[in-house]
Amino acid sequence: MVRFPRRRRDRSLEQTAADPLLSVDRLTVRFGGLVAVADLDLDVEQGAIASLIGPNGAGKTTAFNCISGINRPTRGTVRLDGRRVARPFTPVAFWGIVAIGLLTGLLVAAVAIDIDGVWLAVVKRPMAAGEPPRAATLGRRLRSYFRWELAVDRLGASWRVVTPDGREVVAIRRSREDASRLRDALQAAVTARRAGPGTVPEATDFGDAADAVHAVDGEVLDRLAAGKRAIRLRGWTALAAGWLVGAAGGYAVWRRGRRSPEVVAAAGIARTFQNIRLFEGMTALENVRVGLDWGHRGSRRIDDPEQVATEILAKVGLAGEAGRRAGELAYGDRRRLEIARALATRPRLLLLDEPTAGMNPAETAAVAELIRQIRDSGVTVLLIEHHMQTVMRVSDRVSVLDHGVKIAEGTPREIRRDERVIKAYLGEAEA
Amino acid sequence: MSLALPLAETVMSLEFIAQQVVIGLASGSLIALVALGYTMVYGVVGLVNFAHGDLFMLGGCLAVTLVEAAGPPQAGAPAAVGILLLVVLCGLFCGGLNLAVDRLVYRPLRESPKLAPLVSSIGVSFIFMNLGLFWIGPSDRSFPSLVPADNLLPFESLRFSSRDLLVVAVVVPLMAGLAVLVRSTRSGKAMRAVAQDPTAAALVGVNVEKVIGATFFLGGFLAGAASVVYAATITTIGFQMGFQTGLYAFTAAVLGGIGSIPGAVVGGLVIGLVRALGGACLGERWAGGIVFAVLIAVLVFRPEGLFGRRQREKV
Amino acid sequence: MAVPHDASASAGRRRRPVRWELPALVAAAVAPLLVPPLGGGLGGQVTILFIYAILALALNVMVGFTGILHLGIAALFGIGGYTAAILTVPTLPFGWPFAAAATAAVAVAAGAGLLLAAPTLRLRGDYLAIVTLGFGEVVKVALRNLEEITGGMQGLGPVPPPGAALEIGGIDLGREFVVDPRWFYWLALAALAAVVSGLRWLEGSRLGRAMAAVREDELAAAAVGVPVGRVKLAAFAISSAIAGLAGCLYVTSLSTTADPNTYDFQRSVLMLCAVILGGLGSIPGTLAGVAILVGFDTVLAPRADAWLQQVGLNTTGSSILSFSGWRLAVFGMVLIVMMRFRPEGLLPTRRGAGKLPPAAGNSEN
Amino acid sequence: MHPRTLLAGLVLAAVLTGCRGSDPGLVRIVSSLPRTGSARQQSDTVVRGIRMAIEEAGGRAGPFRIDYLDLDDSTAATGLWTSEAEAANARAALQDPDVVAYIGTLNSGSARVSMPILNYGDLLMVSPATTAVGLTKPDLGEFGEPEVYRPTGRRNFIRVIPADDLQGPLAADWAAGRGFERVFVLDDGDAYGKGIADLFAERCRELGLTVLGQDSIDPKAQEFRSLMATVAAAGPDLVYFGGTTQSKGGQVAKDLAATGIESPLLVPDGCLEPAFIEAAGREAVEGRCYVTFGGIAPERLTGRGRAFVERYEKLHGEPPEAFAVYGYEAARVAIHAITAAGVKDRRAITDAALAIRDFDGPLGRWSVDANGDTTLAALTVLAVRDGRFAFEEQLEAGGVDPGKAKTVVENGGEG
Repeated sequence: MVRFPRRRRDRSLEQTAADPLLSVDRLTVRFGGLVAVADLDLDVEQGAIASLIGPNGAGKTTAFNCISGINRPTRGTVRLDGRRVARPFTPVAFWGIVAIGLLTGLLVAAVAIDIDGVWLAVVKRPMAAGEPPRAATLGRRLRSYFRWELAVDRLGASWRVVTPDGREVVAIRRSREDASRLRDALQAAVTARRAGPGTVPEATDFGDAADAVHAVDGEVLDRLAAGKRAIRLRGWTALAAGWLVGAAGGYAVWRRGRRSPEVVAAAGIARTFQNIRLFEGMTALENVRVGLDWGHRGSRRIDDPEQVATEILAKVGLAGEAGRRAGELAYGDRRRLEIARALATRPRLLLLDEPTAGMNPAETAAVAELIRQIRDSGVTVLLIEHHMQTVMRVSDRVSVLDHGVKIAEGTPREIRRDERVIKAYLGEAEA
Repeated sequence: MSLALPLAETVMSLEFIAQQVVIGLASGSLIALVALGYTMVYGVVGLVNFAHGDLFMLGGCLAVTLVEAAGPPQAGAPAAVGILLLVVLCGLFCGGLNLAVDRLVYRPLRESPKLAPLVSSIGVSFIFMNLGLFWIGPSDRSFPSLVPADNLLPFESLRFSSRDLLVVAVVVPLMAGLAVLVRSTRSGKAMRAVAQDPTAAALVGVNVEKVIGATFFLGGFLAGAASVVYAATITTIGFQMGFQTGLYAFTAAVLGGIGSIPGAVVGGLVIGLVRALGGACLGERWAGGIVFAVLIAVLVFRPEGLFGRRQREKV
Repeated sequence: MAVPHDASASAGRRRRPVRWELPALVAAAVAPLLVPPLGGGLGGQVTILFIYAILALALNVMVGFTGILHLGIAALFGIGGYTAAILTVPTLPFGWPFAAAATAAVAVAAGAGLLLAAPTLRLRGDYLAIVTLGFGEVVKVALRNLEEITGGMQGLGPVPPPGAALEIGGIDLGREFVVDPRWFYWLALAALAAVVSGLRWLEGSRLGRAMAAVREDELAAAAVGVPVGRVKLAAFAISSAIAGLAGCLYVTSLSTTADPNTYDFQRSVLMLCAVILGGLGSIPGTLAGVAILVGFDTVLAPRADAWLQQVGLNTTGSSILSFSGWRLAVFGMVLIVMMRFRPEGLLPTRRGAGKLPPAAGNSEN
Repeated sequence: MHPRTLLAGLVLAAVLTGCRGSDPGLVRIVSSLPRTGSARQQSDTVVRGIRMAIEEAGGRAGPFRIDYLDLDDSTAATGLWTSEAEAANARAALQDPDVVAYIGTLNSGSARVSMPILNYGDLLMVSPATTAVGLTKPDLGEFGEPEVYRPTGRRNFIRVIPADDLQGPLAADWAAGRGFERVFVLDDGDAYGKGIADLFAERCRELGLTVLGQDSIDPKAQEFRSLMATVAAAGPDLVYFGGTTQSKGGQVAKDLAATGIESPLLVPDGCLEPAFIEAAGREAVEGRCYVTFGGIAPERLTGRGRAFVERYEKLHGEPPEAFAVYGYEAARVAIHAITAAGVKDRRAITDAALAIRDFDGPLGRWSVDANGDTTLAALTVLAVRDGRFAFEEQLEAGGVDPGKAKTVVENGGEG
């Protein structure tokens, strides 16, 4: 017998043998008006084989889907080892969401402050003026943009005094010197406007550009003066709004993945599916490798994963099929491969959804034996099964579901005798 | 230069906003008409019919060909009759084409993975585009102005032209008719049943393939009708116009909740408004970008759309 | 089924020495020395072919490896190209050397890919496809509208050739790259070879298996602990990085970014056609798909059209009588016919996994 | 394996597509123009002009036979030029040792692609239609232009059509002359369209006209009603659109009319083709649309030009469109340069072309200036009447604008 790769034994395993490994508390699932599962309480002891039975549509698979994170329950909790199975809101998640918000905010702000204009002011204008921007001058130019200081741009043969984003032309001059002089004078006028109405400089302060400054409409000067506040307001508002939207979006996405199957799998719960879901295009060995690679991510690295994967395949009796594509395997082999893949994740709890469905008696018996072996290797098993003989033979405890409600729970022997169970289920099943 | 400052003041004016709203609603209701085709087909077969926008384009091609064949338009009542006739003819043409494509291309793929028909529909879209290219040539074609662009309102700065009226006159009855059809008739009920659960519908005796065919036909008919209205109001047809219209319409359908008919209508109107107002505020060229920003935001916060149901995978 | 399925044999198979890559690489590398036209106009076209092959491989990481229908790959191609152009054109102050600009292009494209992926991680397959498409449109609009940065409709140019102003042994390398197309041919070939070997490695790696698992069954993959979101992010990053590399090579070989419409939906779909025709997930298939489709589009059709006009069959230049007039229909037919009759493509992967994923399997519940 | 077969096939295809050896008695002139789509009408007349020039020269230039190759820089699917095709054409021309002259392109954007490539090979490039200022004129285009198109530092580009620094401002002069006061400027964001619109707007401001606003359209959008509402709100008495038929010039005209804007529309020569009227619909432009053209209208040509027009009409049964004579002139320049150089050497031929002075052509007597531009400076304004472009007015740079004219003359004087 190949030794099955066991997960590191942690303290909780030994000290809390009495506490249930899995405890489901008041689990309720509604689909629209239909109540699929109602107030289900379910405990599975460490090292046991528990079974969930019930007629078709009783809500067994829905309960499974909730435990394994595929469906979100309407209400109720699922605990593994007394801890809720959900991605904790770690500092990493927090800062990630903050960062996403910041990134979104920056993007929105880039649109709002007109990143194109910033580029013009910071990169292209100095380039055209023959002073290629350097890191040292970058900050200064940015500040000047946010102060909404006028600039001089060339277009065609003329020089223009423009807003820093180059979008509004205040004046046009034939030579660069003229334009620069006018810019300085206009800037002084604008700054004075900003300071308040009483501080308008004397016309003479503008020197020979005085006429030109006075030719500029007062309204225009006011608008230019207000530009500084406007651009800052726009920038900060956009940053804040973008941050809010981005962070909210990041949180929404994070929340949606909070109890996703991968989180559950990483916590140590593996499952199989009623309608087999293998990676059909990949070989049997690769199927198992995926489980080994990613399952239960807390554990140590495996030295020779290829070897371990082969051993797991051998354990379920698929040693000879390692190189075959999963889609080509015989039906029974496919079921067993799914179990092997689940086992490869080194789970603490294995959920098996009708593992013997469609099998002949010999195969069924072999699977029952396999389930016991799995239990013996230290993995707790929760089983959904229709084949009563198997259930009664392997289970330590059985819970019975009918119309989403748990109607009975106990040892196989107790269940066999339970009136309600017989009425609801066993009677017709064994008839 | 996205916005020279003198315009900033005009943007503020109420009339200007009202004008943009009128434009947005007019183009939005056209988008809604096309979006209905997406949403109905998606509701029934779960296919994002990529070729829908180009089907719309082919409708426009037929309209321009028919009008040119019919000769110069006359004013007044004959124009209205002509447009009605065009709506019906182009609708039938697009509906029939859509149905034929479904039978030829999508039907054999019903059992395939869901992306297979989607990829096929991209293929159909390209073939349609090529057809359009051969049909009307690579450059834009002018559609004779059947409806005058005169202002029906007594204002200077707020225009509601006969063309806008045409949009209302065609879109509203069509949508009302569709609503009645889906709510109250036998085939409408069958359609809704198939959208709910095709297997169950088949079990209770609904001819699923027939319903799917009818859906494709109806969706196509609406696209054809929309194309005539589009041609008469915008008066330009180009072989690449289907792509963008299709994208807007799809966005509208997703926004409203794909599969939901009222959703598509509301989505279309919202997209039209967002496009017009957003374009007016941030500059015409950003209008397309704004629409997709809306799409992403909807998908992040409410993937099922405004009116949609949450989709659940069967495990 | 009499094939021996011994596990170690299967394990060994992945590490087997490359079978066709090396001879093909050698043949392609010496071809310009033996075939004169490759030193002429054809050489330039084959170079473009190599670059598109890199782009198609990038798309293959998404559609083929991970099963995400990505309809906006051209946008990432464009982002890579524009980044490289901004950093190298003489009209801007940066003037980075080619290698540095290429690295930056790859990094920026990867970042953009992550930005696209972040909000879409948990979307259904068909929605995701539309979002990628929308992303492509937004990028195109942005490239067009950020006129100061991207040059608007005129694009950025002229992008200097690799090794501009670099003289080795008296040879002006920049001039050589422009005058003799073989230099670029070899550069693109080397990049292609590097991408192919990188993807080969990825295929057999832990991440590669996770991508395959996500493609096969997203839900089952999640149920065995594959962090689907992160795997998708990785796929987006890798794919975008490769697309960025292709974009950088493209603008450098063209000497301009061309106008933003170069990076539109049609380019994305052309790449998708190539990948689907060749076989989803299959590297040789993708290369064959590009050779056939892009070869038709950029090499064969223009020549055939010129020939038709010369022999007087199509004197009026009617598009119905020209091959390139039919290109859209050809792409469309390829998609439809392949989906219907051979979804695994011409050269399917050995895994035979070249089908589309069962769509949309997903975690939106 | 398949890929190897493929490779073999590729190699075979390469061999078949053929490598011709160089022939010492032959020179080849290539043209690179959009030969599909709506620009085909324009490029057809250019190609006819080129063919006529070669024919007139008896198919010979000095000691060489002339072979002419008509390359396409557009794709059929969109009917627009593509960088990929233009770069491929330039490379192919460079690689073919027989090619000594490259006539093209129709669009300024595509010239930007091929100019730096051809410059490396010193191959003479003569443009019949590109008018963007940055291609040749220092200090008028973007930063770094035009040096960036001359990586070797040598010149190889000549154009026979006046640049936009003539067309844009002169159009503004015309508008001022007609008494327009409030203009709204639109453009398509392209090198050509935005460039000319900026120049137009600048000159308008200089002349004291009010520029109410300036906005770029999205040439991929289908309609501009929302934008036109903005324009209407501004209340202009003239709308200028810097763009081409291919960048939705027709739709702009149409939406303008549909929004009830009464003011006329002024467009540059990119819209000077019947396709523009077709796209706009006659009623939208009839009598209210003016087109400027940086050259001389065919019906106003005299002397050699008259002869060309007549011969063209005889050969092709229709009057030439505006660009035909420029194609003709471009080919004549190439043939003249080859003859003057007398050797099959690209540098020598290029230098011969750059040295052209007092060239007697159909457009008049002109020289190549220091930048490679023509010294001709005429602007024709046409109006749409009866669904056709009808001559409206001809402006000479000197007459209207002393400032501008001085610049032009200075440039010319240097050469």
